[in-house]
Amino acid sequence: MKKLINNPEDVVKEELKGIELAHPDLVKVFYDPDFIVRADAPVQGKVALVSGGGSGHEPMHGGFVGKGMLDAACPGAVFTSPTPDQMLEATKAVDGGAGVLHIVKNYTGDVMNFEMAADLARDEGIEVESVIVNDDVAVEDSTWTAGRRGVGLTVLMEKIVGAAAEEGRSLKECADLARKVNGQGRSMGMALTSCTVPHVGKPSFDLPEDEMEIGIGIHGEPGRHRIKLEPADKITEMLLEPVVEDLPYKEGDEVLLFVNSMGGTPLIELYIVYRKAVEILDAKGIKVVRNLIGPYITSLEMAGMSITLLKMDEDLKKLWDAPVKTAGMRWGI
Amino acid sequence: MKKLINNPEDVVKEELKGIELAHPDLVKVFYDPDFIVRADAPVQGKVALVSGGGSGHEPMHGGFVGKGMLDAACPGAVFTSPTPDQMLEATKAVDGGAGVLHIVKNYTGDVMNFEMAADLARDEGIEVESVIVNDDVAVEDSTWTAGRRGVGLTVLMEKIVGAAAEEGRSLKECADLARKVNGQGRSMGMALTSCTVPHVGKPSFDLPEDEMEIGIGIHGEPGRHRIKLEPADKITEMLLEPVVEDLPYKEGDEVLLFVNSMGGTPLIELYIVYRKAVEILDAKGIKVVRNLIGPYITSLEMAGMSITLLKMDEDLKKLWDAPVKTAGMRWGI
Amino acid sequence: MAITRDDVLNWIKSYAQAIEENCEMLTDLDREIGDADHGANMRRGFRAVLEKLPSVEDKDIGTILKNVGMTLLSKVGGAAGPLYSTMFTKAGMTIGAKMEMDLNDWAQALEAGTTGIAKLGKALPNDKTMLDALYPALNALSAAMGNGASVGEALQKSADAAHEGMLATIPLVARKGRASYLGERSAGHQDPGATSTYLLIKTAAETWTDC
Amino acid sequence: MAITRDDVLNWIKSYAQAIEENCEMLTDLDREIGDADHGANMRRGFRAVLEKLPSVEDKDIGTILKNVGMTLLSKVGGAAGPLYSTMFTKAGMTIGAKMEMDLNDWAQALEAGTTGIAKLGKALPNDKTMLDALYPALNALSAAMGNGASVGEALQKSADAAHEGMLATIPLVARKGRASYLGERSAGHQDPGATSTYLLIKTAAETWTDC
Ligand SMILES: Nc1ncnc2c1ncn2[C@@H]1O[C@H](COP(=O)(O)OP(=O)(O)O)[C@@H](O)[C@H]1O
Ligand SMILES: Nc1ncnc2c1ncn2[C@@H]1O[C@H](COP(=O)(O)OP(=O)(O)O)[C@@H](O)[C@H]1O
Ligand SMILES: [Mg+2]
Ligand SMILES: [Mg+2]
Ligand SMILES: [Mg+2]
Ligand SMILES: [Mg+2]
Repeated sequence: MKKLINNPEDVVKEELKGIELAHPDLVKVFYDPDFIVRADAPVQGKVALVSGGGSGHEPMHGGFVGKGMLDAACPGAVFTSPTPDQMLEATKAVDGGAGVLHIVKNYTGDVMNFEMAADLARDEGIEVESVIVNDDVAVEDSTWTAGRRGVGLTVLMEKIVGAAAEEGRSLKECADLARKVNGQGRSMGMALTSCTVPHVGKPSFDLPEDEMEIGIGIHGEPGRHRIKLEPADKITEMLLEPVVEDLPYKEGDEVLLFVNSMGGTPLIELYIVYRKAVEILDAKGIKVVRNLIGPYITSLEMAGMSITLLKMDEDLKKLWDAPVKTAGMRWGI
Repeated sequence: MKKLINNPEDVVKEELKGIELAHPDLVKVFYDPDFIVRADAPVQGKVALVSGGGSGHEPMHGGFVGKGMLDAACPGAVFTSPTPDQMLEATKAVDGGAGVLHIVKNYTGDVMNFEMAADLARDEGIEVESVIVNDDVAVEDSTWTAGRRGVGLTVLMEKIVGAAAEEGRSLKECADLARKVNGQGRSMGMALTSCTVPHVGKPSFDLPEDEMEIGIGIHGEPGRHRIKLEPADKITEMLLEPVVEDLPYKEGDEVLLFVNSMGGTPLIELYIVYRKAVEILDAKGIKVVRNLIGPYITSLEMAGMSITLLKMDEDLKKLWDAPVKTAGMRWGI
Repeated sequence: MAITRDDVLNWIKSYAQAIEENCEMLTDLDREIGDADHGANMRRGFRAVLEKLPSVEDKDIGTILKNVGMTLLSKVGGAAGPLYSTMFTKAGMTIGAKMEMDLNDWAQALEAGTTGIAKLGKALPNDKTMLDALYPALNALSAAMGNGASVGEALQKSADAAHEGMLATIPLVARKGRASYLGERSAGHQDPGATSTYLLIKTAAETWTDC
Repeated sequence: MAITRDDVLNWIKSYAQAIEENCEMLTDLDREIGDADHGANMRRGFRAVLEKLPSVEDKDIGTILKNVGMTLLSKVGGAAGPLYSTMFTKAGMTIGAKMEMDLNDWAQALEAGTTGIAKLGKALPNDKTMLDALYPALNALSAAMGNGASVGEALQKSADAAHEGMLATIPLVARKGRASYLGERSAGHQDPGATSTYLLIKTAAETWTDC
């Protein structure tokens, strides 16, 4: 295992310390239980957004705490959902009297832990709403299974709903908006290499030099199927087509196109993919009106990428463009 | 070779196409010769900044074109200096009558090609000044050799001098400022893995599972020496100490601390390194007043990182904080 | 014929040790069809439990088990955290303020824990989860008790059934938890949670064999 | 006894082919002590030269060589681009508007090219660069000419000397170019630029052997 770490058990604590030292203007970091809140929390009268999940997806979620995005993030161990006590304390720390929205990626662990935390917070008199993100079209959607994973769309939801909260929208409006975003967004991902969870010390899966995984999540899980390597254009097609067909996105639609690195794939490759994705969408009459390109929701050092589409309208465009000031995403301020 | 590319020969062209499609609000892209200029170029009366170098270091330099930073970037083939005709055309395209500053990393190829371009541009009546960046303390500084490489400091110089140009400083002032930045900045890097140049198809060097390279550049060159893996804290010390000693940075100094990913090292690890670097500097009485953490000057997908220190003063702090709007670095607008 | 508080404490400690010993194996199973953390999650949780125990070991069985549950809840995370937490909490609530329990108490506790897990996780039998070890263990336990088996025998039957249930997860296609994302590819792999649950039943049988 | 324009064109084409054939080898040498692009750089340059040639092949030797130089300048990049560009441009300027040249012209052209490279790159002998193949080639050429050798013989001596010079770069510690960053670690590896330069001299000798 080749990593810039010390003791694998200390990875998350040391990362948090780094974040605390690096961004005192943006965030405050708490330990035991671990959580990160924006520097000026609680913001009175504003709906507060809390998210969280396993570590290893940086900059998500800690890097998205700040004005215009999240009020708090709860980091779990690497690839492990955080615990209800973290979420409860974070919720209490950011509640500004207008209620708290939990943004939860649809994983069994995340959902159960956040549910418990919401119950506990409500028990303490805080108004809490929860929204589940489940945008991964690689997984079949069914009431008999755990359902679809929450992946790339999470980043877009946090930005957009963060802007809405900043604008003063109510808890219900924020939750409805988040559900609308979830309804209009779809993603799919692929891996060229596996990643290595620090305390495991070996790759989560073994992938021969000439093969790739299609339909992966963000936790180093193997994907839906394994196939021979293909050129970037073909891979882009293989991810984008199921995404487009799922909603479906249609001629005339305006979309945000998000090409995300799983961590180890450099920007130069993302632009090659982005180029092809726009070409494909163009041919379908789907118009890319906003974009995001880079490593925003990662799986440690995994090489690979995901593509997310979000159908846009005037409100979503305005909220997307609104100022945001976090370590991981910043514009307008 | 596992990469999201098509034909290795087309990597740079397809990347440029992606950048063109993604950022029409920020840049215009020209082909044959290839260069990128800011969307509103030439800016009349403003000193224009032109840089360039081999591709494979993204977001540098193309991602740094825009308001408050570069006016143009010339991308060469992967890890290969661009050619004088690119630089000449870029220089002509951005000259706003106040002269053009070439920011050149100290590599034989870059220096020679930029020198030729500067000569040709002067011949066409454009005022050109060149500044060489050579901040890499891993290489011995000597008039008998090619001298030190230009690495991480390039990013900081482009930001700071870009702000000065935006502010209306003259060509001479910008060039002097750039030389001052070069005088006050030092870097050193290391690699956990090699990278693979697309048209080569195999790693630039072979590195056993338990070894790392110390003192690498940004072109997949092997470093000054190869040693056994160490914990992140120890590696941070091994890079930071020679950097501090070289200038030297002294008690009471204020610095910008830049922890850079070589591409494949994820953010979670950079924060662990950042934390230790601050600890070391703290112990020496050197105060970190600004920072930059992330993949800004990369070597394709190489895992590894570099540390750059820049001694700050009020002017540099103000210029660093000034608004910048590029694909790779953005704040204040 | 009674399982004392000390027996319960010994069981928890011996399970904690089984987790230490099988940590890598559990993580490896989770590597195959999950995210390679089940062993590490359980170990983190039970290390914390061992640290917690001294402060509650003079309490009744119910209190001890509920404290184990609370500790797991705040230390494990993931799916296993709330699920195992529920198991211990519900079991503790069922047993209540007793200083010793009989096999019947244990059977009721186990049933309450299992039902708690099923409710929280919304999983059915054959979804390839820890329930696939728990249900058989429960059934075997009550069958053995009906047949008048000794405590040791009944617990052994229950452990054997958990073992079979664990192995029976191998061919299943997962419908719950992270393994469900793999679809058909999840078949052919043993469920990590069912494996850690088997260890739980097995250590109980081993620790209490002479009660 | 003359090297005609067609001979010069054939030399350029045969060098372009040598680059194609040795591209991987040159890149591999550059992998060891540089950035793994020398073969690719030279190939990109000489592919462009081959595309350019038809438009200038009815011109004089000087014009042809200068066009090669200009093409390399805008296609190669890196250190090799300006250096090889200078070599061809200076050689072309030295030979001038001739339709054929003799060995003396060639020797002067090669000297001008070499001097141009030395000036631009500021390298000295034994810095482990292409100069370490060029200087020996030049010296051997003029020595052979002084001894009254035939064109073929003189060119062969020059190629042999370039070959020796190339091999002699192996033990050197680089002081110029990218290999210099390696310090002592650069010793033990053959310089890629000296290798491509040897091929240049060698293809001249082979192509012009009967001139
Ligand atoms: N809905 C569920 N109901 C019951 N057990 C479940 C459910 N989902 C997952 N599990 C169990 O949890 C185990 C995985 O635990 P763990 O790896 O620690 O958590 P995570 O899946 O969050 O990484 C699975 O092997 C399975 O036995
Ligand atoms: N200053 C110099 N003078 C002469 N030749 C040089 C100099 N620097 C480098 N070279 C030659 O250039 C070769 C490298 O060319 P190439 O790999 O194409 O460019 P780069 O080093 O920019 O990647 C070296 O092997 C060496 O022979
Ligand atoms: Mg997990
Ligand atoms: Mg090069
Ligand atoms: Mg798991
Ligand atoms: Mg090279």
